[in-house]
Amino acid sequence: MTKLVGPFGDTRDDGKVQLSFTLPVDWSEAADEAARQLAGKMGFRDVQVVEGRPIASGFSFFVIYATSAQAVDVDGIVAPSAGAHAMSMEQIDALVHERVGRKIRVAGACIGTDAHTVGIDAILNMKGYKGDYGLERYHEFETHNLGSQVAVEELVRFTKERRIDALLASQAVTQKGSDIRNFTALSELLEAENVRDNVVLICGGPRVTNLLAGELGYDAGFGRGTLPSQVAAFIAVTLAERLRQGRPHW
Amino acid sequence: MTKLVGPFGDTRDDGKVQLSFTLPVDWSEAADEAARQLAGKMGFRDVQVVEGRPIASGFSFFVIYATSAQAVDVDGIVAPSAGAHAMSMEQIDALVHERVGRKIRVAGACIGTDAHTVGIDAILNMKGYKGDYGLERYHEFETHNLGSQVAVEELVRFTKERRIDALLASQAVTQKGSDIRNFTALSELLEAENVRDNVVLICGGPRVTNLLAGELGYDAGFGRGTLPSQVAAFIAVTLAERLRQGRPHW
Amino acid sequence: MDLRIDRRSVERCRDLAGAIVAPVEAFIAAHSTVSVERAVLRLLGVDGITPQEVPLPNAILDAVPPHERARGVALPFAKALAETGLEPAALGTEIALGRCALEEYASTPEAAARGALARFVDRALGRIAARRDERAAWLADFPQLPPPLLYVIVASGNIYEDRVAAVAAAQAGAQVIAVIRSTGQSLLDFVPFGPTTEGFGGTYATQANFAIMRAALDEASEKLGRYVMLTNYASGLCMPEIAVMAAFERLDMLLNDSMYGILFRDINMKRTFVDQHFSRMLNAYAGIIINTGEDNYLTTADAVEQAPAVLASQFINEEFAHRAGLPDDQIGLGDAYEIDPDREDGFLYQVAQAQLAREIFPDAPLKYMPPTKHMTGDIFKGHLIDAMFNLTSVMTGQNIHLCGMPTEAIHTPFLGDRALSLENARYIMSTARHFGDEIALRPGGIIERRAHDVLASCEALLERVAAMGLMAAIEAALFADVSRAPEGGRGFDGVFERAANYWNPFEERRLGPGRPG
Amino acid sequence: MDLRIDRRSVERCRDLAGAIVAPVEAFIAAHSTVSVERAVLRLLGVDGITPQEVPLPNAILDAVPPHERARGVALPFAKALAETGLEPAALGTEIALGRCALEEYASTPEAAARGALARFVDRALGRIAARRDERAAWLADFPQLPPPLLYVIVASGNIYEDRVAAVAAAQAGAQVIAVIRSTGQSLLDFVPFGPTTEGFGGTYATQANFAIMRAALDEASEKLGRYVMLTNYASGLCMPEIAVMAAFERLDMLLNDSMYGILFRDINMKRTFVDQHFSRMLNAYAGIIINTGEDNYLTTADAVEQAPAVLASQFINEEFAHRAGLPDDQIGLGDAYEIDPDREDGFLYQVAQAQLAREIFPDAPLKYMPPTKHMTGDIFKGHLIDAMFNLTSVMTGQNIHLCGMPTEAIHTPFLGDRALSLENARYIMSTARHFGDEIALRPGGIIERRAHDVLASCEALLERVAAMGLMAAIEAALFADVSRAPEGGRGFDGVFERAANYWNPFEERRLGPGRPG
Ligand code: B12
Ligand code: B12
Ligand SMILES: Cc1ncc(COP(=O)(O)O)c(C=O)c1O
Ligand SMILES: Cc1ncc(COP(=O)(O)O)c(C=O)c1O
Repeated sequence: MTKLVGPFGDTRDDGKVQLSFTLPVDWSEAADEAARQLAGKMGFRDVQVVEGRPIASGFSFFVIYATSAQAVDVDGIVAPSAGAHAMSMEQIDALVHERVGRKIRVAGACIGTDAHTVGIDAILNMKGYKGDYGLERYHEFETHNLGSQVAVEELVRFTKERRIDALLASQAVTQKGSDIRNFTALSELLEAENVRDNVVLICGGPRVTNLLAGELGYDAGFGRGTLPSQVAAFIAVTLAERLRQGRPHW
Repeated sequence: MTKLVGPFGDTRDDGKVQLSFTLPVDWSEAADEAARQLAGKMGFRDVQVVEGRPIASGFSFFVIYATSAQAVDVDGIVAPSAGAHAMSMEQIDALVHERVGRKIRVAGACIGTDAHTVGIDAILNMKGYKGDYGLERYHEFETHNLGSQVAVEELVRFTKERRIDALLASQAVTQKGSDIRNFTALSELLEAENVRDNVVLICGGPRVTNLLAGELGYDAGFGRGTLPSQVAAFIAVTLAERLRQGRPHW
Repeated sequence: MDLRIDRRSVERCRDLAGAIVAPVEAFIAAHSTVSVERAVLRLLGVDGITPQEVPLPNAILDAVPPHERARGVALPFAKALAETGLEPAALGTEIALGRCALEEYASTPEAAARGALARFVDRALGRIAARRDERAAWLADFPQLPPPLLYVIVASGNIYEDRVAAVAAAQAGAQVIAVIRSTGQSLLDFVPFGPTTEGFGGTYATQANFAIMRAALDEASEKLGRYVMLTNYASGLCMPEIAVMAAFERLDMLLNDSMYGILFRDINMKRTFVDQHFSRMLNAYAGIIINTGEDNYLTTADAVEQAPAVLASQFINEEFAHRAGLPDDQIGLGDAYEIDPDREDGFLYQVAQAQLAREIFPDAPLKYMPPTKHMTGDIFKGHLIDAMFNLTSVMTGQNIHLCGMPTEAIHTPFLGDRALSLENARYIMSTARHFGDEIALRPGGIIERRAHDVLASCEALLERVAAMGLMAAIEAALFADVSRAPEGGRGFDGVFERAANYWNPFEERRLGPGRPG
Repeated sequence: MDLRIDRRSVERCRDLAGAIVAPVEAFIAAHSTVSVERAVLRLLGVDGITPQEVPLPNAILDAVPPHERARGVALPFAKALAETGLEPAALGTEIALGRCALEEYASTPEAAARGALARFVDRALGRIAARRDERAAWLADFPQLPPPLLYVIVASGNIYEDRVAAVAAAQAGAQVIAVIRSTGQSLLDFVPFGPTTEGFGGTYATQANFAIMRAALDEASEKLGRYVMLTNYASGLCMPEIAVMAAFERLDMLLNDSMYGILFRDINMKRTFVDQHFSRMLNAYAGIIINTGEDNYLTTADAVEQAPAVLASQFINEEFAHRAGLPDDQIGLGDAYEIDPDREDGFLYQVAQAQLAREIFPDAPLKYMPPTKHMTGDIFKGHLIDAMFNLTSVMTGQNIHLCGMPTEAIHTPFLGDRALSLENARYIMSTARHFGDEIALRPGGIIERRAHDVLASCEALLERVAAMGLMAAIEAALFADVSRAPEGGRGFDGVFERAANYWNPFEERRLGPGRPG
């Protein structure tokens, strides 16, 4: 059973999409027409340039409504959420106590030159996020927040030294792919140091998705709006499962 | 010399485009992913679903930034503006006086069931638009404003009766292509009645472009922001030219 | 906020409105229209269409001999009822199919006829009263959020798509849903029948469509725990009939202006004046809040210049409404945020106008319309203009708040547009919820001076209208720069003088603001 | 608008700030830093890099024997000048290339050294004064539009792309352009050299980049008929050096806070205190308006709770600035619109905070930062939050207005984002231009009470800080919920005690607010 869905304006399957972009040309009626043709080349039909105007010499801005014939099979999309385990702090602590039998050692940091600690702090700090307590508050987690601008070498060293069970890396700056580069550097260094399998490796940040994390070799990825308990649950469940399967660990 | 231009975010040729649309699905991480894949199918790369949220049960709204590889040759685009003749009322009156030698008879209406007269009034009424006087104010135009909701039969009858030189049709409602249908009906009826060549046939409205007008068999089309003097100039110049060429007229 | 307006000037304006409306009311009392008569039939229970798709009320009225029409359709119809013993609906079908001719019963005694009709009149009134009670119960059990009530339109042309859109809007915070009508409907001299799926720029108003939407919104109201209101348009050539349908299907509001059709649809003024009176009488009884259309003045003419005309029209609409029995809390006088966004201090002028209406009509559920005329394809700028409109509304305590759409200049709203628009209103009205309570206006400042000027100019305008008479004033284009002749426009042929013994059983029962006894 | 604040409390806060800053100033007077010394070299005309790409000021300072450093770099450098007869630039190159060693001239008499240096000190001061005069001439010939001055950032990472973006922004109404720095620059203990085209989240601050941008904006200013200001960041480990470069290249403003680097970049507090003093002294002389960074408190901690800390920081920043010789009209104290948009009446709180700063610092060119923390990928909602920010700014008479971007949560601004953002500000500030003048605030209302509470809490906070000392207070996380140790953080190794006979020729000339005589 496939369920193909496409954009919805006011009627099922009308395919209506809004676009806006800047073109590096002076505005004129020909520029409007250029925008229309460009949207046509992008594959849209019924292109309406509803706004076109100069925003600076040599630049024009356009707003377009158009129809797209594209559709996707939503039921065929698997995007397993890493935050699917809905458990309270008490339930998670109990699970760790029962199935792991010791405190889980967690370390988190904002890696590379990224200094955006608010996100990782929201996950780790006592206070937490949106009324959901952070990992420091959990009885069964031993949490290390290494702060901002932490080099991946430093983080891997710490991981080995403290035999960290769950490693959390955060990135907010994404310009020119710097987030991907830093995340990749971390997972590669863990591989190189032969400790990748010892940790539950997690990344996060406003532009992170669980799918992306998978592609980068992480066990999970958490994006905007993540609550600490979702991360805690993922760590607890994953680690308990690994132990049950007798997979290698520190 | 072709000059290919594509969308401009913050760097030449980065191809950055903003999109938004609604999908008829409940929100979930899979819905975000569906939106991402959909934008991919539309031909975009580096698709970032920067916002995805439920807006009602069964509907989610998405904001996306992505890269498009498409570009158009702006210099190759010919979009002749019908409003290109920059003349003052006095100049236009003088041109008519000299080259047409009599008052030009103009009729305008909002056709079909469309009652949006503000646009056509802006062109015809004495008062005009944005400080530019309307055709009624011109000495050399005899202007008939037939108002709103005028059937095309009625308009063609009037045109023949009064031997109208320039016929102006307006449409603001475009839902389900009603504008195109009405404009087409008018030009076809004029053909059928064998009077098409006797008139300078002009259409206008917020979604009209000169190119569209050409496709519909009109002599010119005027869109948003049109000033009366642009229309007056087009009529005067076109009619004078037709008379010079000795083309048939009333 | 207090504008320190001249209260004597306000009183004078009300007196002038009284003087302006009185002669029109005399005209109204002496006339009826085809739509009023068809409304009487609908009230009695006549509905459906002939095989030729002519609505039964039209078919029946057409069957009334012209000389009889001046006495009203009720009497001949009642005579036939008395003789045939049929229910009105069944009788309607018989007549429409030509199996029964009203002339046949011309000799039936009037008393018998009146007697036969009485229970159907009671039934109609009971039916409407029941809807009114239902609404009261809903509102008690599922109270609305505090005003401004967020109001959005649906307009796909297809009632089933509209239903989806309406429920989605309700979930997104809408408290009132309007189903906009198809472009041409107001000029039709009949009401289409059944559910419809084809319309341009809107969806036909039919009783079936009303019912479909009401049912969907009742379900949504229950889920949301707050009553979602439904509204439509009692305007155009079938104003009174729409009012009947709305009363039967528990619509909560109706666009129902005393002059809109005249000015903006070129409907004959005499027709409109008579029709609006009967429909408002019905609305009063049904507990339906009317919305007036002063906002339209601002879309066709300059908003700064038209301000006095807007206020004058509000006074006139109020007076007409009172005369039809509407209490203040059912009179949703209109205004709109239509000043050029590029005008410096335009926001100050808007605040002045909105607050002025608030102070002059303290008990009216003011209807505040969004920016439309100056909206362009720039949806980003448009969203901001809407935000300032939302701010003005919550600051000045408007009641019925039509949410502006960022895509106003482009298309009838998409489902996503409505969500953005509601989010805009919700955000602004929350972040600045009590801002209006926090501030006082500077005496002699721009805002106060503007309000005083508008009131003074309104008084002067009403003086002129009173002096020349309302019909002549409309002809002289004193409202919205539009001129209409007293016998011009559509539907004039449907107006007729009442015979001395004209009979309208509903009018007789004095449908009024009071709940049925 | 008038908040009727307790003026005695304001005075008390100023006194407390004085008491808080005094001991820190004593510390400052007794210390120097590597960056201060490098700034001295730059002032003298040393620039360029070694073949190993080490900036000459760094290379030279590294060449100063540790025990000599405590007397300042000026003396050994002056001795070498006196002996070699070279220009400072040439001498710098010789030293950096190892062709000349400072130790060699240890025995040169101090008087000769000072004498040799004098004309280069004059030259430096003259060069800066010339820039200051140029700015004055520009402003006289090409006056800016009235405040709020619209300020936008460019941040492509490539100075040439930034230049295009800056000129486009100026055309779209921007009056101040900031070139945001690359993510890591503030932690570098040197200033990169030459034009740069590779940065992350920003473009490197280099003197060449400053010059490129200044030239582009001068050209744009001329075409637009109004002077467009340029700004950058005197923060991080090279604060004083950036101030020198900015003074030379006629930047008009600099982000230059007394505590930002400590709290938000984990830079050592002693380093920061010493550096900010010297850089502010320079800014005072160069006529550069400083911008402080209180807005940052609100992005990491709750904006409602942090309000007293913001105000306290403003008092402290003001005090530090005065001590460095900055007049009020060069002290752009910071604040930001960061209250949760979903908080009811949040707008009222924002107005309270903005107006409070306006009343307490009447002569400061207040810098107002846009919403950032609560911006999401919903560019439509974001545009509205920015609109309310714009409204608050124009209502409360803020001066330096950083325009919020609808795409704040997504990417550094696109050219089109900037245009939308400027249009937002222009629209709101025009439509509500004089709204602030029109209104009075209700005594005892939400806004007034909030302002009074914030002031009272600020006074209490300053009391605590004064009691424990500023450095201890920072360690106790009294600001922005962040704790920093007095000897922790980056750059502490670059702080050193001045020897008794420490010499800094520029400090000696008491660079102050006055124009050079
Ligand atoms: C606050 C802020 C700052 C503060 C940071 C203070 C601090 N201590 O963190 C300051 C002012 C210092 C700052 C500086 C800069 N910033 Co900044 N900043 C922001 C801002 C406004 C908010 C970020 C934030 O705190 N969000 C709130 C948190 C709670 O959300 P979050 O990070 O998404 O975290 C959640 C999830 O993503 C997830 N999560 C995050 N990390 C992790 C990790 C794990 C393991 C898990 C499980 C989950 C998880 O959980 C969190 C809770 O739900 C954003 C814009 C925005 N609105 O997003 C810009 C922004 C991120 N900054 C930006 C930039 C460019 C900079 C600067 C480079 C600017 C400059 N040149 O000066 C500097 C560089 C700093 C540096 N070296 O990194 C850009 C990045 C552009 C890009 N996409 O590349 C943004 C998007 C602004 C913009 N549009 O330009 N910034
Ligand atoms: C004012 C207005 C009305 C007024 C019209 C009053 C009147 N007498 O004209 C009233 C309130 C009556 C009205 C009613 C309706 N409206 Co209306 N209305 C508008 C509104 C707000 C402004 C239009 C306007 O006046 N623009 C100003 C003029 C000057 O601009 P313009 O028309 O583009 O004209 C310029 C150029 O286009 C050009 N031009 C125009 N015509 C011509 C002709 C020639 C020959 C030439 C040379 C040039 C020319 O020159 C003009 C000057 O530059 C628009 C939304 C918007 N902001 O655009 C909706 C809008 C046009 N309406 C709309 C709708 C749906 C309706 C209704 C159907 C709603 C309803 N169901 O009740 C009714 C139906 C009326 C009918 N039968 O047509 C939709 C149309 C949707 C679509 N794209 O199909 C719009 C876009 C609103 C919306 N988003 O839903 N409306
Ligand atoms: C008062 C009033 N009635 C009716 C309408 C709807 O128009 P129509 O009568 O054409 O359906 C409007 C439209 O805005 C209105 O303002
Ligand atoms: C006062 C102040 N200085 C400097 C900066 C820039 O940061 P950095 O020092 O990392 O360049 C900011 C950033 O917002 C700031 O507010």
